[in-house]
Amino acid sequence: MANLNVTFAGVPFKTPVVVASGTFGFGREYGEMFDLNQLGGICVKGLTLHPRLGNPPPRIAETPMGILNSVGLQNPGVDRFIKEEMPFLKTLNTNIIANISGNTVEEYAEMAEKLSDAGVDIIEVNISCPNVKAGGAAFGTSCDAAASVTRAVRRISRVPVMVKLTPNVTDIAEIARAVEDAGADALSLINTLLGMRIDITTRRPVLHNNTGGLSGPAVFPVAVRMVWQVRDAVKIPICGMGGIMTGEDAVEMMLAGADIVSVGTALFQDPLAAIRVTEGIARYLEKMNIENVTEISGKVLLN
Amino acid sequence: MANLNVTFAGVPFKTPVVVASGTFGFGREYGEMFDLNQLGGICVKGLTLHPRLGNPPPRIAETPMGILNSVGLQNPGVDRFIKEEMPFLKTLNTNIIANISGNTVEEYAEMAEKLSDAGVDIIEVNISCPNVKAGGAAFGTSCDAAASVTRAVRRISRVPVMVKLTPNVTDIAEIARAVEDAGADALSLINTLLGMRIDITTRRPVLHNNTGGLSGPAVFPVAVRMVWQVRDAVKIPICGMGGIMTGEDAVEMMLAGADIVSVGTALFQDPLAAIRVTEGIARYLEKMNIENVTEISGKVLLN
Amino acid sequence: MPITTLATVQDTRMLTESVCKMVLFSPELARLAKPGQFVHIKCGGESLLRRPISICDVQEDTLTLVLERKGAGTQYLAERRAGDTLDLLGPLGNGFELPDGKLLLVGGGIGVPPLLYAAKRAKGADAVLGFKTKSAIILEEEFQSACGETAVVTDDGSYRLHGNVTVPLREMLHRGGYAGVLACGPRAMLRAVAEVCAAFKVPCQVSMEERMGCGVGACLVCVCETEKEGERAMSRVCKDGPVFRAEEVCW
Amino acid sequence: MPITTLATVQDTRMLTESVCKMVLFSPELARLAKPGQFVHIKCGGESLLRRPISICDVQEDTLTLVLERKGAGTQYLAERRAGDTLDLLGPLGNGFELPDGKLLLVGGGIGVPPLLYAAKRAKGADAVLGFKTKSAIILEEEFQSACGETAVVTDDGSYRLHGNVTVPLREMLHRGGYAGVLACGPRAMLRAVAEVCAAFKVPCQVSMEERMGCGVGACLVCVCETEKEGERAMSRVCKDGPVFRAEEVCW
Ligand SMILES: Cc1cc2nc3c(=O)[nH]c(=O)nc-3n(C[C@H](O)[C@H](O)[C@H](O)COP(=O)(O)OP(=O)(O)OC[C@H]3O[C@@H](n4cnc5c(N)ncnc54)[C@H](O)[C@@H]3O)c2cc1C
Ligand SMILES: Cc1cc2nc3c(=O)[nH]c(=O)nc-3n(C[C@H](O)[C@H](O)[C@H](O)COP(=O)(O)OP(=O)(O)OC[C@H]3O[C@@H](n4cnc5c(N)ncnc54)[C@H](O)[C@@H]3O)c2cc1C
Ligand SMILES: Cc1cc2nc3c(=O)[nH]c(=O)nc-3n(C[C@H](O)[C@H](O)[C@H](O)COP(=O)(O)O)c2cc1C
Ligand SMILES: Cc1cc2nc3c(=O)[nH]c(=O)nc-3n(C[C@H](O)[C@H](O)[C@H](O)COP(=O)(O)O)c2cc1C
Ligand code: FES
Ligand code: FES
Repeated sequence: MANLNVTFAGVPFKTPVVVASGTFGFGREYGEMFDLNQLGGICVKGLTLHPRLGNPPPRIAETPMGILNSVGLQNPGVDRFIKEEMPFLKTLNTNIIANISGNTVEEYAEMAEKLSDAGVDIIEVNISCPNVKAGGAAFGTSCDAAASVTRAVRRISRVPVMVKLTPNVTDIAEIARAVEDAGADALSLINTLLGMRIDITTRRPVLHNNTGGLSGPAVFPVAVRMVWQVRDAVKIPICGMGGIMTGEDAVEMMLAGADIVSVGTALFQDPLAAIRVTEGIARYLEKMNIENVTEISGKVLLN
Repeated sequence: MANLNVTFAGVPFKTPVVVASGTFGFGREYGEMFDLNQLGGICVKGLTLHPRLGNPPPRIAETPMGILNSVGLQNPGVDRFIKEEMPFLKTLNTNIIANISGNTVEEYAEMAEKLSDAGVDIIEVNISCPNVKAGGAAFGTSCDAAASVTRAVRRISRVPVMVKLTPNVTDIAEIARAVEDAGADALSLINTLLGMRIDITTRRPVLHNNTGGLSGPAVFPVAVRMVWQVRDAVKIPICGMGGIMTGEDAVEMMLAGADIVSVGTALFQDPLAAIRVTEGIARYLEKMNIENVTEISGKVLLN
Repeated sequence: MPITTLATVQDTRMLTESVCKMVLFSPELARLAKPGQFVHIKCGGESLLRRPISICDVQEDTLTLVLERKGAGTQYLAERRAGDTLDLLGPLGNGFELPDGKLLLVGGGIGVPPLLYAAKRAKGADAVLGFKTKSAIILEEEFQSACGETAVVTDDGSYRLHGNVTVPLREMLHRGGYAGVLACGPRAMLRAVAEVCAAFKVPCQVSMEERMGCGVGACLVCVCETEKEGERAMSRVCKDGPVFRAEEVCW
Repeated sequence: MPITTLATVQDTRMLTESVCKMVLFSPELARLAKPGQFVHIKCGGESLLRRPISICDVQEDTLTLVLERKGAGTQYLAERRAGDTLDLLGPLGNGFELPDGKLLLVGGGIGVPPLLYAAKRAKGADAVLGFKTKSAIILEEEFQSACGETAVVTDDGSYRLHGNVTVPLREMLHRGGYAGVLACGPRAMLRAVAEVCAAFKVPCQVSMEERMGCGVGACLVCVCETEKEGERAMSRVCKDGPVFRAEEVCW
């Protein structure tokens, strides 16, 4: 059996497979369907300083091999998360990654302060949510803004800080470098690509929010390319995601440069997708006679 | 029977459906399979000032509901195009759109000069090819560069100038505005999204060029969103493309803001796709009791 | 606790031109399923998302679904034949509460099917079923044998009563004797039913529809705005619903 | 002039564990197809691109294809059964030139099938067929009846001659009497065959493979570098090929 252990931003992961923020809630629901301790980590639903109701429905639309979502960061707020969800999450033997979004740099910092002693293993700084007006992607599309959020969170946080990048930019490597220089311990990418669907009978956008974030297999080749570009640009470790459905996809993402991977949309098709992806990686390593999963990260052979 | 005529940038189109540059060669091959005069227009393979051999193969990879290509602008050069291809194309009763790429602003201008009297109906300025080092996308990702190419071509061209935008940017509306201000008569979008696939057995990228341009249904929701954003930002007409497979898709793109549409990748699945798309649009108009196809452009009802 | 399972299609039949009845062999789901719950079905390799379909009936080892062909997903389902297998995730959702006493079931169109299983499990039930037109009527006989009284209305008056479900609903509530109303159908109908029930002070449960992702309550895409004890919330149709107390829904 | 047509599967059979033979009813294609040409096949709704497969044989109203299960597309094809229909675009490509006189056909692995139709149309042919191992051998009997002499080699010597196709090729060319060599197989084999033929000054045609988009010559994704009268070109495998004169290919 191949060794799936990875140390990522100083945190030991049993497997390189985590579940993506916003697709797994706070873990309870899928916890009824499989043993959460089989996961490398759980990235919880995006948190904000204050509770949010999110956008009105419909919040999802299907696209060719993809989905658009416009949840808009519905969440109970960081305080209730710490009080109501962390006790359960702390009982698990897997890494907990808190995903945070703020309207201002100060909000990000305040959340990082609150979460630092709450028992989470990593803080993921979401500067890439396409579904909220203030904050979110606005921070992710400018090097300066991305760097200042990173700096503020890094200064306060007592756990490793991972910054989540948006694919809706001209040059993702440039943003990655700015975030690395500002002290990020790791990067995650990609968040969703901004998209739109229109119902031609009613002439209305399918999503109440008009636009939404594209995820799923459709974005996979874009995600692989971006992970590869970012791998080339920075030294800090990368959590790669975007359309991973199988162990083969995960291996491809790792060859491109990811140290660990996240599985999101795939869960909607198969609730056990993250486990199947983990098994698929292990099978690949065995077939190729590779002992440690860490040996494949970034090992694409360019033409 | 609904009226499919559209006047686009001053040029009359029999139907709003044209075939996308690079997917239709110079028309001869598909001309063996159907009557080219059924098309609204033919956008020919991207031309450069001098002949180009393009990139080594493999130049195509399949992705979930998409393809990556890295042809790299293989073409005989603008002079041979005018000499060898235009005589045939001029015999057709459909609009001919010449797609041009340059290494410098001067090259774009020189090509526009040569093409202005060659009998083409529109010049499409490609500032968005992801598969070449010099030129191409470099011009399409900066407002200044995009504007200066547009200005140079507009000054010289004696036919309408349509500028083709790349989706690989943070803010496509900003580029669209810059190009409109610089005098473009029309816009076309989207070109391909940069992507990558890796063969996990050989560890090599599937494409010899390592990365390539993503097209096909996978990108459709991104294309619809961008057409909608650009429609909101400029007054000049838009040729919408990216993943259109059916008449319904074309209608959706037009509701988002396209005046005419282009069909590319769909041809690889069905050589008659452009005709089927045209028929599908007509069927929709009849079903909805709409007399002129021009009535639906930009008529999405926002939520 | 939801499970994923492969169920074998035992039988399919078109009830109308576009509505298909499908019997699936799945002992586990048949054992677990409660009225008002649904299954989330994978529709081949071309649709990324599963499709939610209510459980219409349960019999020993089988589940009956009744579904309307609308887009690609339900088209795929309607094309399945005996012997094919389907990948189901379920049973999902809270289902109806079945209080002691006689219930009044109000269904509209493709919202009718889940009420059949409720009728069978209830301690007595009457039904009001509404359809667009005569050719759209489904399951009438099944309700007639499961219920005391079954009123059928059509929008165009092409069969039985003319008009909408609230007419017989009012009459029957007026007569009285119902412990509650369970309703499933288009949103506008549910709202109207809720208003009538409120006027008659009869507890009403409504089964809501929303586009879904995960189906299990994790992704928050399927929400319905609710208000309970003064607190507004975006409740999950797949997990907190699909059945809600009518008075808690923000219409 | 290529056409798109729906062909009905008449018969399928596995020739080895992973190679499938398929007979398709398609009178138009059977009439049009020449040896060395191929068809571009739609592989269900999940694969956007068609898959190129050589025409292995033509008989009255049917086309025979022999294909190896590799990825999703060929897997889909191998799962078709009699009565299913396939969407074909073809016949595509230039095909082999068949000069007057006896030909020597050299095939490797899954490159063997298209040579069968050439053998049948040629004015006399011998064949050299190479396979990895005994269990991978296909179409041996068919070649034996269509050709004068059929030499079979296996990489591992598990059947007939041990080694690679160039060994019998050299011997047979040494004996002489061939108007030309037609070869199809892995690139490395084609190159070796081309070298041997050049040494013997026998004209050699090779059938090349490349990933394809349109299949008809319009998209320029399927190129092979060639040189003709000093001019280098990126020739289209789908339209200018798949068959090229060996000396024109830039190996
Ligand atoms: C809890 C619940 C129970 C249901 N029970 C039944 C039933 O018993 N019988 C029946 O015929 N239908 C039922 N529906 C509606 C059914 O789910 C939709 O008709 C179906 O998802 C449409 O899929 P499609 O691919 O045919 O249509 P498309 O329009 O192509 O679907 C596109 C996307 O929108 C979603 N969608 C479209 N319409 C609806 C809708 N009305 N509700 C939810 N999602 C939708 C689809 O799931 C898919 O993700 C139920 C819906 C819910 C929420
Ligand atoms: C002119 C020509 C004739 C051919 N004739 C035959 C034949 O008679 N029998 C047979 O078994 N195979 C033949 N092949 C190879 C066959 O086309 C590929 O094995 C097949 O396309 C693989 O598809 P897949 O979905 O199974 O594999 P995947 O690897 O999943 O395919 C992914 C993509 O790569 C392309 N691809 C992968 N391998 C090849 C390849 N070797 N050549 C071209 N494209 C490839 C596919 O078409 C698809 O677009 C021929 C190829 C060409 C170019
Ligand atoms: C329904 C849904 C909700 C999401 N919510 C969040 C979120 O709250 N915070 C965040 O950083 N990303 C969020 N994402 C993005 C995912 O974490 C992930 O980056 C993206 O979906 C790409 O991965 P996938 O294709 O595997 O889903 C969400 C995605 C989906 C589909
Ligand atoms: C094989 C191929 C070659 C292309 N070559 C060109 C080109 O030369 N010039 C250009 O402007 N766009 C080129 N494109 C982009 C298309 O014109 C179009 O913008 C894109 O493919 C999106 O549309 P589609 O999804 O309908 O294919 C090419 C696309 C493909 C698939
Ligand atoms: S569908 Fe995911 S929470 Fe309801
Ligand atoms: S596949 Fe398009 S040119 Fe050959």
